[in-house]
Amino acid sequence: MAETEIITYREAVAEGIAREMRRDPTVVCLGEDIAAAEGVFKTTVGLLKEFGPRRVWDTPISEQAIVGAAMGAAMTGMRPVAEIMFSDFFAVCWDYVANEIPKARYMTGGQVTVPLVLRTANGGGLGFGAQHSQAVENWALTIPGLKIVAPSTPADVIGLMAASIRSDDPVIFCEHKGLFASKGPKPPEGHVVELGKANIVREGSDVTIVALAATVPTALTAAERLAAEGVSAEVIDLRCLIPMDLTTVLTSVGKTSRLITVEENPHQGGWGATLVSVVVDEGFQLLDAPVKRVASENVPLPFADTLEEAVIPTVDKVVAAVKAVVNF
Amino acid sequence: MAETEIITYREAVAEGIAREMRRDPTVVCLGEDIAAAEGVFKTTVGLLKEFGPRRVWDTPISEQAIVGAAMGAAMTGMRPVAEIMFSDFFAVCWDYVANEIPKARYMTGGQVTVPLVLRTANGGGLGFGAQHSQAVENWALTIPGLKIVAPSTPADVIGLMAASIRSDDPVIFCEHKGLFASKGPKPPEGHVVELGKANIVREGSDVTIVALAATVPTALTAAERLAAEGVSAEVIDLRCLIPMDLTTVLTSVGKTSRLITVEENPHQGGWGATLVSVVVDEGFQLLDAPVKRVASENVPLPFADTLEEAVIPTVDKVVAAVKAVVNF
Amino acid sequence: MSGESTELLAMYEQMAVIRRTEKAAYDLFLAGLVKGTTHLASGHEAVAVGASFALRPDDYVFATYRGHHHAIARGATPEACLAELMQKATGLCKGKGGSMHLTWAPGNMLGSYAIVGAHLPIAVGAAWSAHLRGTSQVAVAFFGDGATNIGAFHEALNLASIWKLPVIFVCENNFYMEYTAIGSVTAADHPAADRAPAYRIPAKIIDGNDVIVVRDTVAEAAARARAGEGPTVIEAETYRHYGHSRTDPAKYRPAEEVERWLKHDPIDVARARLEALGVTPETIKSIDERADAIVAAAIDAAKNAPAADVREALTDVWADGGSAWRT
Amino acid sequence: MSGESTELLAMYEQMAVIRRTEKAAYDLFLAGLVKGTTHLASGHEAVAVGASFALRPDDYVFATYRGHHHAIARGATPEACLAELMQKATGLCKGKGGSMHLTWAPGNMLGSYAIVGAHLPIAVGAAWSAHLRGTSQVAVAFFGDGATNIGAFHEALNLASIWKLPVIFVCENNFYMEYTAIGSVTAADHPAADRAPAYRIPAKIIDGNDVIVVRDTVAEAAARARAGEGPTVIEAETYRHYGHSRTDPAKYRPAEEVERWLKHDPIDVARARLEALGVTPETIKSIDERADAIVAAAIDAAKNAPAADVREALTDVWADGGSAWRT
Ligand SMILES: Cc1ncc(C[n+]2csc(CCOP(=O)(O)OP(=O)(O)O)c2C)c(N)n1
Ligand SMILES: Cc1ncc(C[n+]2csc(CCOP(=O)(O)OP(=O)(O)O)c2C)c(N)n1
Ligand SMILES: [Mg+2]
Ligand SMILES: [Mg+2]
Repeated sequence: MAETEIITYREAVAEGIAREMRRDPTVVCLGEDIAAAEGVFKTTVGLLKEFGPRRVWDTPISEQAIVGAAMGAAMTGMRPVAEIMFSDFFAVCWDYVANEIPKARYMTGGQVTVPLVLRTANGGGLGFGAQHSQAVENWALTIPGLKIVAPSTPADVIGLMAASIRSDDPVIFCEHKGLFASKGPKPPEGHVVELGKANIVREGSDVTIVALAATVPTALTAAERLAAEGVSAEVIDLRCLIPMDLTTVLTSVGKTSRLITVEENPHQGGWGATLVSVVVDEGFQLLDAPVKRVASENVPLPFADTLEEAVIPTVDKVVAAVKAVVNF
Repeated sequence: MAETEIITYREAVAEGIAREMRRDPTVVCLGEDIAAAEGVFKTTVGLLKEFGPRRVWDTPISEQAIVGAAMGAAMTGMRPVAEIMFSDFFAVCWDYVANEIPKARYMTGGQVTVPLVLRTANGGGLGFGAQHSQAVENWALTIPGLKIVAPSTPADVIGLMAASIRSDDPVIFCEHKGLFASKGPKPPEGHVVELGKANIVREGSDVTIVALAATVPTALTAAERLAAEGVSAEVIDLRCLIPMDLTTVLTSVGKTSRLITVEENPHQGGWGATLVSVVVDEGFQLLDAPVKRVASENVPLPFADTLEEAVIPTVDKVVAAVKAVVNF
Repeated sequence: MSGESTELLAMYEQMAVIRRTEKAAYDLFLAGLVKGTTHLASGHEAVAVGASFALRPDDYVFATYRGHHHAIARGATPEACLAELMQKATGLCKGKGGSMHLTWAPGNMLGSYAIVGAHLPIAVGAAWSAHLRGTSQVAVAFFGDGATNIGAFHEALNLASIWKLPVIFVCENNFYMEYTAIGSVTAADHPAADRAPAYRIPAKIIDGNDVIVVRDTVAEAAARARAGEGPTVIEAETYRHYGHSRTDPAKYRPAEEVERWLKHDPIDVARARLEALGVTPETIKSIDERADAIVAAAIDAAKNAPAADVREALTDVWADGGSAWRT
Repeated sequence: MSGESTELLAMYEQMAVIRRTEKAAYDLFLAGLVKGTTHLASGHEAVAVGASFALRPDDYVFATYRGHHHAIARGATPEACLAELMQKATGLCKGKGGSMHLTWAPGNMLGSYAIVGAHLPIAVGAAWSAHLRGTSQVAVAFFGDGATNIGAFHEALNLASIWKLPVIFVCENNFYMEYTAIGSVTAADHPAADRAPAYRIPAKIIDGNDVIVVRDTVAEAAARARAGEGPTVIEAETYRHYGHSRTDPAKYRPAEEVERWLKHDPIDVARARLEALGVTPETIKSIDERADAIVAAAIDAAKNAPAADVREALTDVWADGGSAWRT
């Protein structure tokens, strides 16, 4: 049965794109090595074969041209899905992400829309070093006008990809490198996950743990360990940074009175900070303990596994943080 | 007398650079229109004349080359001071700011240092629209490995410029466009303000207001208005985002039990979020009320004055936020 | 009148309207009614108008912060442009864009971009889209000489060339960036045209102050583009009559050079051509007067229009019209 | 032996050491002892070694993520390189950089950069610094064919040219980016050399697999640079023996092409030249054996070295050695 078919997160990316390309002829893909080579992470497997070279385009190493062209196409009737191979490379086309795409609609008083998706392999944990391992969803968070999506399961990859491609707003779609090999059920055709709806992936009563992308499994493992020690953690998969589902978070904190965020971003400027700042404003009276953020250390990402592990969030760090607030 | 001489913030920039150029022959400047034209904001007046074309260089419109060249020079014995005309343009050279300059030392295990200053005209309030008005110190905050400086007075411009140019670490130096015309005492020769030392610009007991650059005068005006209504606000000029002087902030909150941040950054991903998240972790018990962030709205910056004012922090908004937490 | 005279007269009128609109913008800036900044295109009129007359209404145009002339040439009214500069609700962008971001989507004038060079790849994308949709539309990017030294220029030209896209890169070479001469920072005599061969793109250097030359050159490039032959670079030499922005007196330009260019005013060039075609001074005068009237009325209307609606500060971020960032 | 034979023999030895180090890296990767990723330079040895022999020890070298050969050519030991790949405390960068970021500051090999094209402006900056300090040092940026389509390439070449800086741009053209042929996405036959004229920079296309040709071409460019005559572009044609990275089998390359290039192995070319100069097969064999021994010892030493110190995770952000972000 379709419902029980298992698919990898990696395969889900290509599947999610393919489903939308079948539905909508204006969806086109472009990026480096995405067509003939089917993506360096094999996340575009089958697309060239199914849709041909007029819909799947290999580009030169010209990220500004890739993203700029996607923008121009989006303004004129297409729905481009552009790949930025590693999210670190957003830095070489940041002007488009920060200054052009998110501002075009506003600056023109609503005259133009920019319906595009910028997909990227995001995050660390694979020993790719400082320039190929960053989790940069927080860069995008500094820029009003972008929707920011970061799925944690194959089903969400497909459902959120559908919503992202159908969105008339620009979407930054972060595919986590550390999750590519992970598996899960393949959702049925037509599966769409609305942007801005967090997912309570585990219910609990003592503490709320908010996680995103690769930190979701980390948080879930921590929650299991904590359960064994009698601590009941509720785990929220935020799914999107923008729109940020603060209703779900505040409701959960209303129940647990304690909050932990688990972010791969560096602590300085990480997304959890924004979330926490809203909770301590609007939900101040709900809180019974300090709020802790388990984030990456404020250093570039080191190459060696042991060092990288010392820098990014781990199950141990989440468990320790939860214990600190639960025992407060 | 030197002590009572008055100088504009704009003049202080050139003065601060000139003082260091006199001290240290390895200090060189580069940027667009900085030499012969003396800067589009007139912040490099007199430099070409005093130091000549081997130390003050006009460049093409090539921000990647400007900042990349500054980095290469910094790695090889010089102390470049590069100008990025408007801070929005960091987006076109973001790779250098995010991926190269701040990571070089770490990735090489300490083999190289990158002592440079990237100066820029930052911030809004002047009706320059969405691509020339952003306060982007929070972009830099997402990147470990950068010191981030944003002075609010002419004396601090000079003192922090000295510390920045002498720093062996890379510094992002944000000169606020809205402050260029403001005036203050010219500090004596040799004036240096250590990086990472916040300044308590007004003492108070009811609430701590943390501000930066152009939001410092906003906060001070609000504090005056509040004083008239019997509310005693302590105003902290953070001066630097990195190093962030959390000792001063936490000490102040220990006294006032209430905290407000005033940021020009958009609320999503603004610097105040990081600061607040530390306070609600380490200073949770100090707080008697919700923490509020007066930040820019999460929209691009509009052109029209009235709209821009609706988007960025104002005295009214600060007063309202303070009242809300004081009356909590 | 011949067809050519009629068209030239229409171009002349548009140039006259632009010239007067720019003058109005300048005066209103001095009067404190236009705020922020402006980058006036007086002197550049022939580039916008000549190109516009060579294009189809559904072709795409992308301009820089110095883009008033392109907005008007593509059909935006002087009134809506001035209203935008004056922060009025009736402005082209409701007062949210300002001088640097004039946009007139009904004329497929898809924006004025204030980050130098940024719109070149965007125009390439519009051309790619036209190619994909099979519409035979063309995209034109107008940019300054200074933009030829930024990375986006390089990436855009290469991509346009390898994909053979229907895009025309029109450099308005006015010999200066802000206050610095382009020659002093560029390793090429003709910053755009001399680089085109590096991308296998044909290039022409033309008198950007002769509206007929501009029209014909753009028409030829558009024909190539529509025939699937790919991009063209046009370097149109021109000169700005005002300084770079606001009230810059442009002291960095040699007096002799300024004088020479003022003598080669695109409006004078067009007038001379009209006269050569036998159009009478009276006819031209009547056009001048009509332009005067149009712009005078535009100034009045813009002045009297309601101020930008402050509630608009929180609209138009998303396609749903709003700006909600949370749920 | 003649001076030329002696030097060629020394170059041969260095190439042999690099080849064996790359083989070791590959084997150790398969064995799970090298993690993350590697981009091996087998086949590119002549570019690094030829250039290095043409340069002064105080000249600056900047490389890409495919940079093992440049580190070794500038004096980093195979042991320190392999130790870095194996995440050892004795690694060139203490295990913090990895394969993509090999750096050997004592040899002024100032880094391997993993963002394509990023180091070109940085090398220009080092050359600017040399010029300012009056040291007559030269900076060399090695980069791939794929880097010629990114904006930083354009900006770097223009700046280097207008400031007449002592920088040499050496393109290691191996005809492929990752898995895509450079020709399919580049509007130039010779992606670096054909663009050089757009910046008024002289260019040479050379056999990058002939170490003597590389040495002589770089020597000439360095002499020009030191004489204040500015930058040079050198496009060195070469070929990688492995795939792009890790265990990529490089199936996208035609078998005939691979075969042709493997027959034009830079080590074979050097050996043939040595033999032509009268160097005996025995002498060459002894060099091969020495290279074997050096790399075997390096592998051993690297394997036995202590693992990277986890405390190093929080050092080296700031010049004071630490990573404190708050006061
Ligand atoms: C990336 C970037 N760098 C710098 C600027 C500031 N700036 C605005 S206009 C300008 C000069 C542009 O010159 P040119 O391209 O010749 O156009 P012109 O103004 O002459 O029409 C500069 C440097 C900018 N807007 N964007
Ligand atoms: C800006 C940027 N875009 C994409 C990549 C991913 N990437 C790494 S190597 C590579 C191919 C580079 O090809 P080339 O310059 O020819 O060098 P080679 O690997 O052949 O030595 C790509 C696309 C990158 N590292 N940086
Ligand atoms: Mg110009
Ligand atoms: Mg290559």
